[in-house]
Amino acid sequence: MYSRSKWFVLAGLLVTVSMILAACAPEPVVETVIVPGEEVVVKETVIVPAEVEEEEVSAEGECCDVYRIGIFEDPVSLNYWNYLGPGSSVWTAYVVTGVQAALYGLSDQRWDFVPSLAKDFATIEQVGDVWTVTVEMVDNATWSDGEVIDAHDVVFTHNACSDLKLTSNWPNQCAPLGLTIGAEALDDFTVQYTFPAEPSLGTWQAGVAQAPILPQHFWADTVAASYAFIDGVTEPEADCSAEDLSEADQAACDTYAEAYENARKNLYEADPTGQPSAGGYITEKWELGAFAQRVANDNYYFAGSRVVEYDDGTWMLTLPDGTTWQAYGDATGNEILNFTSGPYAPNIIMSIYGSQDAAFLALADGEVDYVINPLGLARGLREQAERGEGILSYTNADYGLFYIAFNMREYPQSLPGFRQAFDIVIDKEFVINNVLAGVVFPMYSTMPPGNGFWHNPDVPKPYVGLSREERVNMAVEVLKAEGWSWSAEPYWDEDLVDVVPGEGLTMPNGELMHELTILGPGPAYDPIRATFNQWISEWARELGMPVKSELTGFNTILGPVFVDADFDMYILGWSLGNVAFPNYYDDFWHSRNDTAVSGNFNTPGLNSPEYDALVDEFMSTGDLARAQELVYEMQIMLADLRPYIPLFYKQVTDLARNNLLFPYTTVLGGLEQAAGFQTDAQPLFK
Amino acid sequence: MTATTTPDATISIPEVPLWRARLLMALSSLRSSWAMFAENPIGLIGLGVIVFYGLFAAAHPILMNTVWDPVVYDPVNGFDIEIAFHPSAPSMRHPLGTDVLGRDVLSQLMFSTRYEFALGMLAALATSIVATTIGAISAYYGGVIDLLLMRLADLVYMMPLLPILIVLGALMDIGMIELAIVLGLLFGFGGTAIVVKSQALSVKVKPFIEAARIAGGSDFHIIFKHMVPNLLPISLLYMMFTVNTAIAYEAILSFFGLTTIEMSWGLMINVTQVFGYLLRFDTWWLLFPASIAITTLCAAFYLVGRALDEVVNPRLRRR
Amino acid sequence: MWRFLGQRFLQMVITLFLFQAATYFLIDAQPGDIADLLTLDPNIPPNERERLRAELGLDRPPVERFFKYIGNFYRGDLGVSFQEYPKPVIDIIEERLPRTLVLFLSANLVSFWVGFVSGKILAWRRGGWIEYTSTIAGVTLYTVFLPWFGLMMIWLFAVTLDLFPAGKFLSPINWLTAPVNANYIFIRMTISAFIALLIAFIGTLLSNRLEPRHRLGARLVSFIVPLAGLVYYWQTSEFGALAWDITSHLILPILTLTLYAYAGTMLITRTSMLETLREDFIFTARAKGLPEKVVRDKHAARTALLPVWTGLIFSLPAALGGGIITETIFSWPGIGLAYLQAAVVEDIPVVMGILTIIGILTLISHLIADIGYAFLDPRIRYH
Amino acid sequence: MEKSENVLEVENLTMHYTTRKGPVYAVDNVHFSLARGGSLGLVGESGCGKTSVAISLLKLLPENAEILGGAIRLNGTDVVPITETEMRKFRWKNISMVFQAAMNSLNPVYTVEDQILEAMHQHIPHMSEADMKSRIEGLFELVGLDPSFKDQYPHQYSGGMRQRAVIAMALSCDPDLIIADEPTTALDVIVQDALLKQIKLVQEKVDMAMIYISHDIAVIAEVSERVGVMYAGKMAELASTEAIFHRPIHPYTMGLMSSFPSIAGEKKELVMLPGEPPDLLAPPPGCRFHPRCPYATEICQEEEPEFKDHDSGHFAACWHPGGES
Repeated sequence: MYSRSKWFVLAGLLVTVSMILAACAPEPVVETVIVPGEEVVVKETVIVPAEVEEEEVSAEGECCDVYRIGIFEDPVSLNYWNYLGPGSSVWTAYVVTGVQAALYGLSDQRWDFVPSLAKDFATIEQVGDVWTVTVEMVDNATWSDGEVIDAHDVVFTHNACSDLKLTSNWPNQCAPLGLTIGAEALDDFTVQYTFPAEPSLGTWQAGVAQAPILPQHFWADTVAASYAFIDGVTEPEADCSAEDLSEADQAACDTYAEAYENARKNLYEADPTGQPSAGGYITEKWELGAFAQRVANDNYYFAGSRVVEYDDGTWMLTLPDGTTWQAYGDATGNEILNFTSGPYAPNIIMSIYGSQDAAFLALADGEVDYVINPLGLARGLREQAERGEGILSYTNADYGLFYIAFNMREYPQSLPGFRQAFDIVIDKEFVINNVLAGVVFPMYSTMPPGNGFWHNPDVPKPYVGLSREERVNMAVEVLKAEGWSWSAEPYWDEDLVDVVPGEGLTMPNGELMHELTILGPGPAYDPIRATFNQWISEWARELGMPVKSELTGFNTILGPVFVDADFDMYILGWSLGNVAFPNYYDDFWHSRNDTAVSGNFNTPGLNSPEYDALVDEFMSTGDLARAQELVYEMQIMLADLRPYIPLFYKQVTDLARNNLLFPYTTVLGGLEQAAGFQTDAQPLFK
Repeated sequence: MTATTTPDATISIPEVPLWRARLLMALSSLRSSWAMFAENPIGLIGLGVIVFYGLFAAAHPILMNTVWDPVVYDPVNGFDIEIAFHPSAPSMRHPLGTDVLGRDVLSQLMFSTRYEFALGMLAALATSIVATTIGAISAYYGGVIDLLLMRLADLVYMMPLLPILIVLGALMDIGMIELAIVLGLLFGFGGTAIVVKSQALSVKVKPFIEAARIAGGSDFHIIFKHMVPNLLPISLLYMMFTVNTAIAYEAILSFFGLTTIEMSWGLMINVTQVFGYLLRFDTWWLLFPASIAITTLCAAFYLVGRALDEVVNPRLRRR
Repeated sequence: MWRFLGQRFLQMVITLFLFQAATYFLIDAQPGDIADLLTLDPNIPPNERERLRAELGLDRPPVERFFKYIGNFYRGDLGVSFQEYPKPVIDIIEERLPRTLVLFLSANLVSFWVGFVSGKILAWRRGGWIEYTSTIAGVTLYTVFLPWFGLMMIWLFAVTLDLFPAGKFLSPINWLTAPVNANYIFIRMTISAFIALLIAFIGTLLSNRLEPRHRLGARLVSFIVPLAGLVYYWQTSEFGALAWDITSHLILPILTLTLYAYAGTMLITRTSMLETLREDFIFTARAKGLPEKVVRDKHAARTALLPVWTGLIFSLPAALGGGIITETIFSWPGIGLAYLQAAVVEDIPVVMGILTIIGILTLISHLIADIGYAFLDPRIRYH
Repeated sequence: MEKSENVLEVENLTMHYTTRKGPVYAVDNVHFSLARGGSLGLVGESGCGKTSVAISLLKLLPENAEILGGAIRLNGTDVVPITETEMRKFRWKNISMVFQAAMNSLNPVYTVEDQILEAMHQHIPHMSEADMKSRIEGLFELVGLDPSFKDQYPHQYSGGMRQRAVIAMALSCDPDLIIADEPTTALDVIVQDALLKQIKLVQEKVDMAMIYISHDIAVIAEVSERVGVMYAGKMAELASTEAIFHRPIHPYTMGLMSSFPSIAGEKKELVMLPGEPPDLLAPPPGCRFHPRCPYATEICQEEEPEFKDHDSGHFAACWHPGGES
């Protein structure tokens, strides 16, 4: 007993002493540099290191020249087939990235469409009623095991994807928009694709051209085994999606579905141990729950190649043998990017931490060099890390959209005035700057401003800067014009300096307005959206609208919104994915994708023929400039139709130790979106 | 004297109404129980802490209506615009500082207290009702009913509580009422029912039960009028343990972000975590007050439970 | 004995079935399913969602699915994870279970031993402020908000004093060239520790047969020899460094859990001891002129052990559940962490699988409790 | 150690319990002695201090009890001032005890043999294990138990067997004195009788002194040579059994005698003692029996009577011995 009480005294003393120490610790000098980027608001915080001590930099990693990255979850699987199939997760992506090869890719930072293993842009020809795309490949690229990457690998992967009807993300790789696309190896290094319709941005550039290529010599047996499952299985004549099938038809459909299911499962389950890589690193080891180890690929085709970009848009690649490829400009103006490809570190360890807190604690301790953080860095962690020595923070705009959506199938959400009144009274700037202390940024267009190429800077922002009085008055006007009326109109009381809420609001159809609910994540899941939700319903109530916030779990929102399309309003956010080709304009607002009709993602049920026409053209055009115009137009149209009212976008802050040199740090969505954050980053070892 | 006056005569005897007799008896047994309880300083400490939190909770609405400006001090929507940076350290204006979203921590702490009490009491009440009913019925009828109910109790007792709550929290909206009911059912059907039943068995063989049966009382009447009141002490004891467990589970679920309670101690810590202040000990006021409140209130109920145990359970009484 | 075991086994199977049914339908009754979550990607067409649902068997009626599930369960198939499709749930459990078991068995053994010893000493010297403060301290530890307590431990021992790693169960840097994986080491560690414990236990039992004056020495030997053997085995093993790496990561979570669980054992022991001390045979033992220590340890504590033992065994599965918190705080990739992650994304097969495992462990520990009780208490014999 | 004639001499023994309401003098100035091989019965109402005397003799006092004064000489050694460790050597070796609730005085988790062995290991360490075991068998036979029962657990014994086992245990270290505190209370009459006979037999065989405590004067009469009557923590009367039964001096003893049916079957008027035993927290002044005493006079209320010899070894503390005024 005595010793125990002594222990408590000791602990108490320690607590006190360390609190005093913590309180007295000197804070390092923080300097914020604003880098003027292309449309992208980027703040780069550079910490002037206060005499970086030698041992600080070397930390533990010196022994093996290891580039140590912190992640939060295990990959689902190292099997690339599974990764693009049901096993997709961002964490898997980090661990398997580079395993696959591709004919084309996107340029660093600017996301331009550029060749990877293709020698040049492809030629597109119309032959009769089909279109062919012929791609010539480089002939000296090899897999990590020394085998050449050739056209047969390309065709093998494409066929496996389409023949086995691979699921999840695969269809976009071999059959975008449901097209049947053929692939054929004309010779060892020439591939020809056959399209049933004119290739568009969505089907070619953002689709098949960037499809992964996997090594035939490694996967041939597995894929052959999968083919065996569907050998001789023919598609039933009956329409399997029909409601009432005859017993025979049902059996046929089941057999058919089962055969393909088994074929796919065989592929997804296959053991990827030893699979060769085409990228800078090969995934060598995966200790579940602890770490994944990647080792440098000596046969990496782009090792030592130089990438240069100019501010006129030029992208230039020089391979180690001196071959140069250039596009999008004449190489005039300033170099905005110039780096040489790695891999630099012989090993990468991706250390798996159970939580953000643990990972950043490890970063502060020097246990890892960099923490991949797709979830966004919490404020407290950032502040803390910025105070730590030897840590740099990089802030970038996020490619995401947080919004409030209206169920336009229901009255009165279907009324434009109603939605406009909401748009008017929602004072995003107030919530963001005053309540949330600027942790997020107000958003006006459905395209995040960070995506410079597609973002339309001219989307009108008519309500910015209005006072609360002006907002209420304007909203009242708009509603009145549409036929709404009050028994007691809301008004601004000068003496109270507050709004006197309206009462007895009658809708244009003469009925009293009924209660509406705004579904949204609770403060436990996302305090920012919860705060917005509460403010919005408060403002709506000031107008006399009986609106209430329902803060609930994410899973509870899913059902009414994405399955039953039975809700009034909701607040959620999207992570938008494809930077180069924003096909979400089709998914989210095209009338054919109405959730209530097709179970797709047009949750508000927007049904506008004008808008549909724009989207259709956008999806089928192969002309980038035209596509940009269309997206500009769609943004303006959506700002007027208001199926969503965009609320805010976030910024991603990445933290890394200052012994890590990234090829570039300005990138939409954060550092982990930079293609080269593994291969091209240089850890500076002692 | 005529025959009609006879009944009046018997009634006119000044007799204490039954309820008053019961009340008096209850009071006197309460007094002696209290004397026994008061012998135990541990129980008194626990009770003191509970009373403190009770006052703490009661003070919140008073403060909100007098000293505190609701715009600044509202526990859920408040925001102190005067302070440039949140979370701000404890100051005269905010004795326990403000949280990441600029809300007063003390106000949140006080506001949550009443919910913790309500949750604990509700869960305890549910447990008590369920357990007493099940225990009494099982003991009274015996046989197949007893067997079925007790197997069921064993099964529920086997349920790993926290994992079940976590999966329920993940799958559905769990607010305070739902949590109280789930906990009440799981506790009530499980361990508590088993304990109450064993007590009920000893009550069942008491002569007054037999007397009531001979007098022709219905089963319902006997169970609820005669057995249940005698099971209340043990039930009350287990209520105390339910209260502390309920509060602890709420805190853990809220900490994982699995409840939809608008403000609670667990949620305060959850917000701290979401904003990345969990491992930052320089902003201790975001983590410590709520954690200490959970710990002390749970401990207090547990201490009272233990002290009551000594009152209710004669084996433990000191000589 | 065999007949008893047979009956118990049958009972256990039935109870397990009921338990599975209860949890299955409880979870099934909840809205939404994984297919909604998985397909929350505009790139995945809606018919894909239906297809996925069919592939995962979610389109069948619940009762049918349940019986299929039970059927598969007895064939050793717990289904495949939704989230890590098509990874079998049993594989996930196999990977995670050793880590959780190592953590919890060691924490529980240590806390049981420490709690029992300190509880009995407290009860022996009851009265006064020591009793009150230690009871209050014990209760506070017992009801402490575990996440906070874990953080305090991290802060004190990992951050401030920098004695132990703050989280995870190994340091990757030490494992880059390791020819084996961590579970291999875990299992070897568990087995070797178990053998050492067994030797110590048998040694203790044997030492009881010796003359009293030799007992203490024999007991010391029976503890030191296996311990030295254990150290020697790992010292000379090529995996010694790896085992040490894991051990150093084990210390902090074990310490936390031990302190947390210890209070419970301490409080039960104390109550049980106080009851036992009133028994007449304690008075007899004293009257026999036995030294106080013998009266306390041999007579009081041995008899007081009975309820404590039951308490320990019953608390094991609960500890496994409570492990969710510890594993989260310490980034310990065990069953608890897997469970929490699976529950949040509604990976029902994994949730069900882990619940079933917890159920089985509960049943087994009840059985062990009963058998152990029979050994501890001669009044109980199973026929 | 030279053996004195008396195995036990108790002089002015005073012991009290500290309670929150004040001290309770459970044993107050008690004085008696016991010759080697002799037997003494202590009798009195419950709460009169019989058991307190017993536990004082063994110095097995609860935490709140304390011996305030007097001497307890075991074989001539005063054990009152000695330490606990030294006292331990006396227990069982010199003075052993058979308890009130013998049913529960065996530990349920050890075999009976183990529990006897344990005491022997403690006190006669030089004896070999085999000798000990054969001694136990002998003791079992002595108390009328089948020796084959020795390695069974207490719960496998019947009540009477358990009591015999406890007696065997008490005899195991060959003590000079055994205190038997209500050893037969919980048993049925037939077993009681058999056991009493056995005890008497054993006592004669092994030649040891015995203190027999009971509220049942009939039992006492059967087994003891001398009888001490206790009242409210004090020894009221102490004399040979014969004298106590036929010539009681103290009015309390007189009352006590008449409240039990005579064994001899003589027709005597059964007189119940009026009143309640006194509250030991606030004992009445003077003679503690005076509020219930039919012969009480003024002096009884004021002054405490001396415990003195009235007739060659017939001690009593009374102002009005034999009811004389």
